[in-house]
Amino acid sequence: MAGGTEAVAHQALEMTDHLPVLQVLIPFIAAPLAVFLGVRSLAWPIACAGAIASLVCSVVLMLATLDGSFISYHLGGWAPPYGIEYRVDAANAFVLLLISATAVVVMPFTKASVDAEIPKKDHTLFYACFMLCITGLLGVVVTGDAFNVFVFLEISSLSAYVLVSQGSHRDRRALTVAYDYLLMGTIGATFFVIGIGFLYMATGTLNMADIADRIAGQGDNRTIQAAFAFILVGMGLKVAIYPLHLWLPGAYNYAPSAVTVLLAATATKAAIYVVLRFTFSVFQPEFTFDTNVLYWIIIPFALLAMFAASLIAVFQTNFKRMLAYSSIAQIGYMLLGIGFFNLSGLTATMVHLFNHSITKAALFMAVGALVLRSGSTFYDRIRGMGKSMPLTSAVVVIGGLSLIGIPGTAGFVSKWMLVQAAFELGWWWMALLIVASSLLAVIYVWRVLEVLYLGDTAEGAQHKEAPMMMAGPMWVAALACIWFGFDTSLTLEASRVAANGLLSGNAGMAPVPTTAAGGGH
Amino acid sequence: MFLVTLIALFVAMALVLCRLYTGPMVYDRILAANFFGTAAVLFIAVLGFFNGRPDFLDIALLYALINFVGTVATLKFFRYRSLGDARPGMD
Amino acid sequence: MGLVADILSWACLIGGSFFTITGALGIVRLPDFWARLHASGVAESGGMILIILGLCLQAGWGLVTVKLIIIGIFLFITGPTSTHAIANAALVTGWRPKPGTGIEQKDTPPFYDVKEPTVRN
Amino acid sequence: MAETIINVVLFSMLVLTALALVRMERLFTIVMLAGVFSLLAAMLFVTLDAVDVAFTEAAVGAGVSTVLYLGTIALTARGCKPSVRPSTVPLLVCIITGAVLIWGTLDMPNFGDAEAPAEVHVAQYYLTESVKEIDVPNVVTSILASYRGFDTLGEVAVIFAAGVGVLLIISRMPGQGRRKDKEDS
Amino acid sequence: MRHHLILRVITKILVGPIILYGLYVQFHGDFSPGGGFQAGVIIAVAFTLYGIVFGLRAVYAVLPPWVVHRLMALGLLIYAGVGILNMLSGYEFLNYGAFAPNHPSHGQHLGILWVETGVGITVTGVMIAVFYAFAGRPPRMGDDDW
Amino acid sequence: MTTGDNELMIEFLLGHINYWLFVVLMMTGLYIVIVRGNYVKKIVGLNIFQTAVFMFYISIGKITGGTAPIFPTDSQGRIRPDPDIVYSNPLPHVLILTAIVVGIATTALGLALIVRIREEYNTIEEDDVLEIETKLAEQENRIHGFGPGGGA
Repeated sequence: MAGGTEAVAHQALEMTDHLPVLQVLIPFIAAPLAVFLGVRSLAWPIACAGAIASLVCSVVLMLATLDGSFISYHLGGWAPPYGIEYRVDAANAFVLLLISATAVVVMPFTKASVDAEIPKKDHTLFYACFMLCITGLLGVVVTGDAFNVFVFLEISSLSAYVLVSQGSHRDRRALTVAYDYLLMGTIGATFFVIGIGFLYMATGTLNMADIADRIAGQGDNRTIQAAFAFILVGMGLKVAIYPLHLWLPGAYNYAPSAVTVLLAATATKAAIYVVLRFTFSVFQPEFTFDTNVLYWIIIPFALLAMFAASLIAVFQTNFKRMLAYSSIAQIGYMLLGIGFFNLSGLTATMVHLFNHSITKAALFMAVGALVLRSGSTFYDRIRGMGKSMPLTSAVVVIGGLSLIGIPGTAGFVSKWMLVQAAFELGWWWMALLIVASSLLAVIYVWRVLEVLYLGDTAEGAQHKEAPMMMAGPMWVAALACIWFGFDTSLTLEASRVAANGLLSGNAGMAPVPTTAAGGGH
Repeated sequence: MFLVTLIALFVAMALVLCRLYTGPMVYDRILAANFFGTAAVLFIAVLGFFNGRPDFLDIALLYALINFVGTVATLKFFRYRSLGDARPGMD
Repeated sequence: MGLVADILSWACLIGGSFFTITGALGIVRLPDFWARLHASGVAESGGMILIILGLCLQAGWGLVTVKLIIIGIFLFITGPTSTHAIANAALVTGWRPKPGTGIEQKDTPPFYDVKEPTVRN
Repeated sequence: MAETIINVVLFSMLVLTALALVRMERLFTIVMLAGVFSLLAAMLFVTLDAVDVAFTEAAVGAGVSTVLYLGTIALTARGCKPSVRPSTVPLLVCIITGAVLIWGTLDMPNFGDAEAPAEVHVAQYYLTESVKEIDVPNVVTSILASYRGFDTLGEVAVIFAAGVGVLLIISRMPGQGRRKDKEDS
Repeated sequence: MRHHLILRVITKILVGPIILYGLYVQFHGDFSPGGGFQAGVIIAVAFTLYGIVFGLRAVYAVLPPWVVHRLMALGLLIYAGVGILNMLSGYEFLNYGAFAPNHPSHGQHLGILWVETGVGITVTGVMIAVFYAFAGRPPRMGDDDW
Repeated sequence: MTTGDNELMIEFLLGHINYWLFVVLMMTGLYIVIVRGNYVKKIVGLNIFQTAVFMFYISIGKITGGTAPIFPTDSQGRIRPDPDIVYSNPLPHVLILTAIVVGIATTALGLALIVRIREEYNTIEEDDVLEIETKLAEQENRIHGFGPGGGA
């Protein structure tokens, strides 16, 4: 066993063995370091350095896990299930890459938007919170311990509440939406904790792989089923599954632009990853209970989200709020992929996780630039800005097309996968529904484009193009949308490996790691 | 014997809770809460002996401390309407 | 030690329990705030000291007794201080015990929960 | 048996306090009852052998929270409006959630069962091996700081995040705060 | 609280012992209930008491806000720093065995001590900072709201 | 039903009544959170909800006849294990210590937000705030055109 007597003959670890923990640790340390130094001009460089280092780690991890193997890291040197384990397989590595890459891309944008929206005095603390939020999301994704998920989820959620409330410098409603977000997020987290308590009661362990092992032997156990329900609802609150989405539009709308970008691109994605992980790796529906239950619970909610949220988005007059509702709708697609419960469906979910993330990052950054120049995101305030801000508006066009799923953009790839998955099941009507909801997307995207390009410029408006610090990251994200629309090898490959790992249930979380970085255990 | 004391403390706590629920004056409630705190300290102390692990008296000590600070904070709250510096003209 | 200490400690514990219950009864049954204050003050100190003393006798010499004594001293200081603080706060906000009747009177009771018609925010 | 009685009595007090809380309208009373609630909870933790948790709950629930609540009330308002909203839907939500929870408890092992899965697997390892591996009498400390030390690091980060957050939200003086204050007095 | 002579005297008497008790809880946590978090709260409570009775200005003189902010971060850095030290000597993050390779349980003791110190410092800092933030804000309630 | 069944039933009831009482407490807390319009009271309800969950966790770890998981030591501070003593499960205690800390962090943040809300809206009642926000949204709708879901 770990520690104890064998530690005398401890085999020294290389720095590369520490990658899973460094991934989380570097941005983690950036936060207190910035506060401790207390120098305002250093806060952003520190945060930037943390994000970049984290990205490097995640790229290496992704490359290491693309062959379907996984890396296990024993924190504190205690072998799981006694200690906390970090376990990286293709699925987490993919989401890790997504989060850290988004963090790096939005960093310059954050600098520009924070300078404009947050009082100077608060910058150090703001960046500390920003880094804590990213740390929490990375920690949620990388860990293989059920309770550790809760702890890091709360790190990211608490800092997210604070970050959202910082929108109060522009609009006081940021405070009440932050409060609602806090209330619902905490209820969700508490539900999640109840679920983990039930799981612990039934299995006596907290390590996910170990739980999966022990659940498989239990068969029909009401405690485990209740645990699944609570974890699903708790996470559903964080994901903003349609009827539980109430916090999301307000939070996205009133948060500072940089925060909206971060939340939209990463926070819900990490939560969806947790749902995936628990549904497939921990509970393994085919062992625990009838998979039909999944069909009948998840698919209706997914469809509801796709149509209801899209419909609401169509009628919005506020660009940012429209995008928020569209996010809820897109979460519906991801859920649909989970509900299909086959390889293509899960691959579609994973790809859409990535594609939607970059699409929304580009769009929300564009919104941030529009806010910077026009002061508001209402359609009548941004009318005609396609002429004065061509770069930004072009990003909106690309992002919008990707949102609809026009061939040649990233959004097309994931929707195509989803339709394919539907056909594999023989549900051609489902494919029709997917196309139908995409038509709704056409409408709401068209409304924005119409306003931007065809409307007259608002009277007296003297708009300049967005500053480079904003336009640069925006274009990186927009080009990524196009790039991943044509070159699908990386995303599809990674997603397929990830989905395979998830679907193979117990095999994906086998107790014996292939590449152990745990010393001589 | 410890059980008798525990029961007595329980009865006392229950009675005090009645006062806490009914009021009527705010100060009645503070008084009841304060008394309840003291009873809780004694309860923990006696419970340690009852269970044969009397070395957990730290908790009782902490209760006593917290109870005192809580009461002082309450006093300050009512007397000066703020936990920080008293407002000018209030002293 | 032995039997004598045991008997003494039991006596202390029973006495302490008696005082505590009496105080609690007083808090519930006495007619007005100042009388309740009195009941609580007496019971808090008297009951507390006796129970702690009884426990000390049970524990014999050691760290436990030292801790008990510390708790006793602490409660002995803070209990009356708290009572004083409460009384003072009540007095300062305008409550006065009326001599003779034992029932306080004030035209506009500021802190009644039940009688206040509307709660403003 | 005595333990069961103590548990049940503490429970009934807890439930009574919670129910009393539902209908209270003066914030100060609510805060005080919340303090009493956590004091009772802490006593229950002691009877359930969780002394460390009792210690923390007393410090946090009865101490820190009370001071924070008082600070908030001093800055906001003293009472709350009686609720006028319909309470059927919330009641229904609560009842459904509670029903699922109770349904889930039906397959649980009995309270205090030493053979329950929760007691025999990982926990048993901690109780038997921590003497050798860590050699600290308080098993809770050894798990907290070493076996699950990373959770504790996360916990400290949460607290740090809360500190940073509170500073971000309310440490800056509101523009006209001081001036208005002078007008008041 | 200029008029509360009794409270002022009692507070002056008690603050020292409370901090002492906090340190006891901090460093005796291996043997009895308690540890960094509880100790941090107790020490913060001592300062809170002092602040409540003597006013914020008095407690600022003892512990200025900027020191408190540094404390918040310092504790976290100490905790993470322990883990990084372990990493640098070729062990896993937070494997305290690295402190005494030949006698792991000694290393564990040392590690737990430092880690708990970190927790205590951060918690003290945060609790005091939060108290400062709440108490330092001028109340904006009119008198008729009372 | 035989007497054996009856005994089992009673054992089952006694063994589960604890859990059910926790559920009652949890739901009381949740009810306060959902139904009450006062922001501070919502936070209090949230605390009760969480505390009830903590109690549930701790009760998972309790073993009948067990004692707190702290080993006895001799005068030198060395551990003297006693095989006769049964210790309760320490793991839920650790988890709940963490959860309590998370709970107080959330409470502090929520209260700070309430202070700011009161400064901006001059009320801490959700209904009043909603009213103000509905007015704001209507105003915006008048200026910028209609959008459903606007406001809150």
